[in-house]
Amino acid sequence: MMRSRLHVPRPPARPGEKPDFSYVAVSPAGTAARPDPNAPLNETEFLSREMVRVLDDNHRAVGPWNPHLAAADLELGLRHMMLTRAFDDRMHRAQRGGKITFYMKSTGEEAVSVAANMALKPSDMMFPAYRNQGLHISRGLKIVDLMCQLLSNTRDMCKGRQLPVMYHSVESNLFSISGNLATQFPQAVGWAMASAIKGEDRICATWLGDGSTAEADFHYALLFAQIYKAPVILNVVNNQWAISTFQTFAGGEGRSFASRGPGYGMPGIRVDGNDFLAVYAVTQWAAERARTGAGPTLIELVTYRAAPHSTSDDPSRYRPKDEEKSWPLGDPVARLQAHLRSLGAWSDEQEKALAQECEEHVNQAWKEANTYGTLTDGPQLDPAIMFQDVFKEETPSLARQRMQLAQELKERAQK
Amino acid sequence: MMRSRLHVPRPPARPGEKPDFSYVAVSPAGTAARPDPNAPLNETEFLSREMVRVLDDNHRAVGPWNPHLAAADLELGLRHMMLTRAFDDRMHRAQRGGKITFYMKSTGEEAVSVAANMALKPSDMMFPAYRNQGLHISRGLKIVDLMCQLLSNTRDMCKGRQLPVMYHSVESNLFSISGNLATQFPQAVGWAMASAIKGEDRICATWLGDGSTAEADFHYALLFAQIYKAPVILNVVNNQWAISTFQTFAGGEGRSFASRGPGYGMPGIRVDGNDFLAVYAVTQWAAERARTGAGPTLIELVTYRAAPHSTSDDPSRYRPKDEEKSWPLGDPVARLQAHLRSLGAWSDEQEKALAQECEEHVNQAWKEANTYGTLTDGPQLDPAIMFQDVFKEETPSLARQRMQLAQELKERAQK
Amino acid sequence: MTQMNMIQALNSAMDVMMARDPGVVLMGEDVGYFGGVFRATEGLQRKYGEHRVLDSPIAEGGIVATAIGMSINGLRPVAEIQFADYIYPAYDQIVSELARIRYRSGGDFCAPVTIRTPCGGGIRGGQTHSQSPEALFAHVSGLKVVMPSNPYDAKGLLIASIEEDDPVIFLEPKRLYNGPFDGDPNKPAVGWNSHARGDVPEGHYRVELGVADIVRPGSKLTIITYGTMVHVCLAAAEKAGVDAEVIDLRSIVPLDVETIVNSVKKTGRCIVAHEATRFAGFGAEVLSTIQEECFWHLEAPVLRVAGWDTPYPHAFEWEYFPGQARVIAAIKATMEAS
Amino acid sequence: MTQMNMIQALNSAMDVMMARDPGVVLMGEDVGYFGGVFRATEGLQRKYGEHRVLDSPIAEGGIVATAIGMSINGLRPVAEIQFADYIYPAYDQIVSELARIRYRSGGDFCAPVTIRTPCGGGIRGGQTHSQSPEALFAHVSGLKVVMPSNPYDAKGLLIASIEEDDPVIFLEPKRLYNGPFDGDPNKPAVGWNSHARGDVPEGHYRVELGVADIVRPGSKLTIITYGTMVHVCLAAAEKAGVDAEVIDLRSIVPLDVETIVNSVKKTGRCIVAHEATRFAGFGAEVLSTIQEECFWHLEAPVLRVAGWDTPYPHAFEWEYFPGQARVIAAIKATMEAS
Ligand SMILES: Cc1ncc(C[n+]2csc(CCOP(=O)(O)OP(=O)(O)O)c2C)c(N)n1
Ligand SMILES: Cc1ncc(C[n+]2csc(CCOP(=O)(O)OP(=O)(O)O)c2C)c(N)n1
Ligand SMILES: [Mg+2]
Ligand SMILES: [Mg+2]
Repeated sequence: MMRSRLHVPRPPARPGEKPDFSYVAVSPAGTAARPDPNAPLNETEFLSREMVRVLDDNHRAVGPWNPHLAAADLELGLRHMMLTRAFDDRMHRAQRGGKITFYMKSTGEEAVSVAANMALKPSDMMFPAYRNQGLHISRGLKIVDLMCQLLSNTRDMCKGRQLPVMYHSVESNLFSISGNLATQFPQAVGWAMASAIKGEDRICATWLGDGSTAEADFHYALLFAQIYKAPVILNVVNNQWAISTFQTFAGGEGRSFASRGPGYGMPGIRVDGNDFLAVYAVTQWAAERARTGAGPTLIELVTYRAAPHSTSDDPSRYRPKDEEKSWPLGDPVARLQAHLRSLGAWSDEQEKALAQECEEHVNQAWKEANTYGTLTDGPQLDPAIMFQDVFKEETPSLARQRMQLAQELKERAQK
Repeated sequence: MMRSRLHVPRPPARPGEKPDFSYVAVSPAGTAARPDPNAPLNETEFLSREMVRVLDDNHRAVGPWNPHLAAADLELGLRHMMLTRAFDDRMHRAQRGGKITFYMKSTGEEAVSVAANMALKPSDMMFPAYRNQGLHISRGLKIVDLMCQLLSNTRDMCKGRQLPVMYHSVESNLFSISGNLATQFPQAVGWAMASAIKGEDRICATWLGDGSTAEADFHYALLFAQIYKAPVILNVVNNQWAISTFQTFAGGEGRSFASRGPGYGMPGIRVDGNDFLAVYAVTQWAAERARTGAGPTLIELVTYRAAPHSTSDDPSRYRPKDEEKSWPLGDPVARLQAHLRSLGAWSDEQEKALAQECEEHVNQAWKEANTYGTLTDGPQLDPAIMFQDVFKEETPSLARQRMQLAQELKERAQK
Repeated sequence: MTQMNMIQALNSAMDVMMARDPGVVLMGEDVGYFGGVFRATEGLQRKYGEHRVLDSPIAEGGIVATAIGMSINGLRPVAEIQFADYIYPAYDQIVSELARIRYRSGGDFCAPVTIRTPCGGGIRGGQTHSQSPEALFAHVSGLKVVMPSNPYDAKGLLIASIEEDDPVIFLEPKRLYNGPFDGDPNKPAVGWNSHARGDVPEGHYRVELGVADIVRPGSKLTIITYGTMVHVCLAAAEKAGVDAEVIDLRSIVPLDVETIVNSVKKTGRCIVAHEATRFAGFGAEVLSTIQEECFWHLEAPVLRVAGWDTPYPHAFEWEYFPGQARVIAAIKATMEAS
Repeated sequence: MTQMNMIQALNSAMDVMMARDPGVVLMGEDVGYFGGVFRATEGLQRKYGEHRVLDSPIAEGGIVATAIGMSINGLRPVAEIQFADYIYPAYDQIVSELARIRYRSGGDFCAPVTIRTPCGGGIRGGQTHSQSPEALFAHVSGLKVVMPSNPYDAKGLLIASIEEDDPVIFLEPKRLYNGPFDGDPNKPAVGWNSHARGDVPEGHYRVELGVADIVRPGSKLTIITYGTMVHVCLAAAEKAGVDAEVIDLRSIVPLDVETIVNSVKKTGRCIVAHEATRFAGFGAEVLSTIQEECFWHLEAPVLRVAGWDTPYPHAFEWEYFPGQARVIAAIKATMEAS
């Protein structure tokens, strides 16, 4: 097939080659203008090509998108990011040690979740993807509760049914995560449409990965959101990779993912996803649009998946080792630390203390979570729970199957 | 629910109201520049907002998109358009008279198909929608063969299986039409990808309606086409209506459908779909892109569905009567006639003669088609044919069902 | 009581529910201003406004996905898919999401969405306007599946479905919209006005899901069916002159096993009839249940009467459709078997 | 002959076919450079180039749609869907298009597409990495559906599927990729190297679609199954000490009715076992066929052994999975029934 004229996109570098991030168009911090959130589309369109950045090379906040957050807020954001990272590291190790069956880290992408949450109200609804644990942590879910889900134990909010990381929380307005990519995107739009229909002020935000934008649900979401001007924020987390395939295989080669927005009639903003302040600022901008009835906003968060896709993955098979060290947008945690330091609001001691606090918090929670059981040890969920919640009420035929299983297990135990 | 803040798009006019086409942004003929087909996306992007038009108000061909077609070619195009219209009218009446079960006219949209076909090679492949009969006619399918399909008779190319209008032709490179909207769009992309993989020069074109762009398949098509730079032409026939819903319900309110193209990284061109020369010219431009490996092009053909959606439809229930009379882009047949006249290449006598010729052609074909049977009269297909082509070879269980039916019919006949 | 055809009964069900519950919203292609291609939502947008009766883009997957989202936010959406043949673009959202949101969230979230869609043949719709896809939903845990056969049931079942906190796939045999149809396309069409089940209360009432209806009592043979085939089987039983008990399932999920089993234990002979393709159709589940539960009572093999294992062809609609002749042949075979 | 596990056998089938036919192209998520998340396409992009082994966007519907288009243009695409649980976004293109292109075009067009996808549980995949959706394809006229249970069959069936001019849904029980699995998760895993069907010819050979395999002859009871359950049933039959005939269907469509019927007529007793949800599962079709064809030979009701009518839960994988205990209970019930 030497004659093929098909264009096959490639990543800039494969294992053994030198990492090359020259394709990432990085605007200098502070240069992108900040149009009015209600400005006509033509006046916001440049945002889909430039990159909104607030933190400059000296870690100072500059330009019109600077959200002017108080140091205490920045510290809180840092705390949530560091806690997320400590949690990720501990759980990754727990999987490696065989304690949980599966895990997915968000390392390097913590700002995407934590800063966005901080720019929204607790009453706003969220439809997360599986790599948004920063949302759950910054919304105040207890680490031990997250761990119980990972362990499928007696306190698992999912009653042992979901793969690890598929959390939810009714109280914290976090919808149940799906194993099927992108399905949450149009659901979030429907949620937001309902909010508008009821005349309520609550808005909605949702997230998916660069790779997931290829699914039909991404298209449905943009389409319905724009037609009905739903109060929703649509976030694309472009971490450059979808398992082994590079973002060009989702159509990121020619144009940014943000530019899909204007194609459908809504603003698309490209933002430095590792810049806590920039993520905060664009989320705030989009939230204002949603709350004032101006409609949806598509945000592309440019970041890098520093970790393996999941514990089942080995990225050294498909991308250069240490590629993340060349990533031009750095690390969100280190950058926020440096910013706080540049404000004089942060010291090495504070940083060490916070790191230790996070680690202890996580270790403490892990110990507690284990007391509620693991898949193999300790207290166990009653298998009869398997037949609950298929429907609101158990049907006669499910009741029969439940009893059949009980008999099976009784005999199994007798052996 | 008075509090609802949901935005609900509306058509400009409903029955009893005055038609209002002020929303249609019409560029004067000849004003849109014609960039090189291989120009970078930024330099073609304006084409998604302006409107390519060649025929001016005096019916002369003007501007850089003028394809300078010979009068003989124009006459041929007119002939195919007039034949299509005569065919449509006759078949619509045939349905009204109970001779066929269903029909869909393309009245007012003939240029969309006929001009595009003329700008492509016979060896190029086409994946049409159900309102592209101009393609079949201008590709030289026999009218009588189309009618046999409509009649589901003994010469029906579909062997009685498809609803009327779902034609196909292997020899003429016209793929089988689906009742399921939009499915042909990504299939056409796959066809074009295969052409590239095989290193062949044949390109592919496909069509769907404004309403159908809402389907997932529209998204898949744009995505795959751009990722692999498939040699394909993606045509959106924006005839303003999808049964009773106005094009704003497919997202046409803020931006043109053409603007989806640049969002995905490919050029999108808005063209006067009732201007034979303009349709020809943009198709030629897109074909050049495809043949030179520059990739796909999205074309939005701005036109108006002058007829009911189908014979099952009554548009007076949802749009002003005679709305088409206010349509700012006129009628494609009348405009090409006027252009030919302005060239001194057409007379009233010729027009009358051609109209009569078309009518006779259609009437003649209709008579012949009826001799091959109708759903109720004359020669009939053997019902056993129902069990063919489920698989390449009949399975034992299908053979058994075929025999069971034969028995059933034997008994039915004996009564 | 008022005379209603099935369309009017469905319309009345939605009207009643919209009046009672401000959370009930309708959405679908052409359902708003136009009132739906089969007119099921006629007048409702005028009455309840554009914000509760939404015209949707032609994107079945988007319709179901946004309906799910609405339901999570406390609404009770009723989505129309214009033809059951066009429900597949929404299949992922139905099977992977709608059906399992309650389960996967440990009961914390639920998605009370009703999906209405016209199904079945008999209107010369060809292979893309005639399908009966109930089996493709019945196999998916977490979905309820309903198919009424008359206006009274249609309204009562639709009200019950909208009130359900579980998702419901509500299949409407379109050939029955305007009148009962006994399978003979050459007979003059009759309307619902002469049929007992065309008498429909104007207000609120429920027909519970999971309860089959014995539409003809009998002692020698059980015929289990639903949808259009109820009327075909009744006519066939009459013609065959057999003392047959005809059961209209009404609900496919949950299935009323008790009514089925009681009847077959009594009669010892059984036919299962549906319009859908036979192979791996829902008839197989009914037959299997009977075989498992009534084996020792069976005096003859249970037979299936169904559409052929082909698409539904335009020209051969009445050769494909499992009409009276096919049912009568099965009745004879079952009664004569020994 | 070489020792191969199932992944290697599948890889070899694709390798053989790509070498023989330049029209064979592979596509799917992560199948190219990476070689697939289960490594089934490992090395093939290196060998045949980026233009015949295509990494695809994460868009199952787009993958199948473009594969259809390619097949219309003379190629023979083999598309991988990463998990069967993720095939539903492609359901419309499969059911409405792929299955019916030959039919609707009167035989003028055909779409020889093979869709490979890993199915079944046993790898702690939870409710979205464990499904067995064969029934959802079996009911659709125009699709062939295959599920191998060992490396030898996997390769021969995949080659036959790629060579078919009809579309094939090729389901791969992922728990069998690395070795046979008898249903006991606590036993040490065994590889295919000690199994007779791990001996696989290196070159081209076919295992014909529609031909079941009697993997254990017997006279007192027939067990009909496929996929992972073949090994579970073999072990259960052994443990139960019953002279059971075990039939591995291999093809779900076309179904080898003859082999089934002959066996049941001989034994008079039968169990049908699969991993998928029981309700309206494919077991119902098999059971129904047996009941219709072998009624007078049956000495006991045919019983179904299957997954429960719930999603496949992460924590209760081994309570959901129809393991040996469930099969043995059915064997006992069947043998004791009278
Ligand atoms: C519908 C569907 N198809 C395929 C998969 C398998 N899968 C899980 S994650 C993944 C990659 C997603 O990449 P991206 O959207 O970029 O998110 P990231 O992992 O980078 O955060 C794939 C293919 C799935 N879960 N669902
Ligand atoms: C998947 C699918 N959904 C719904 C329909 C029913 N339907 C047939 S035509 C039509 C309107 C299409 O409008 P548009 O795409 O604008 O094409 P036009 O009729 O205007 O040419 C609809 C909703 C269908 N055929 N297929
Ligand atoms: Mg990614
Ligand atoms: Mg239209």
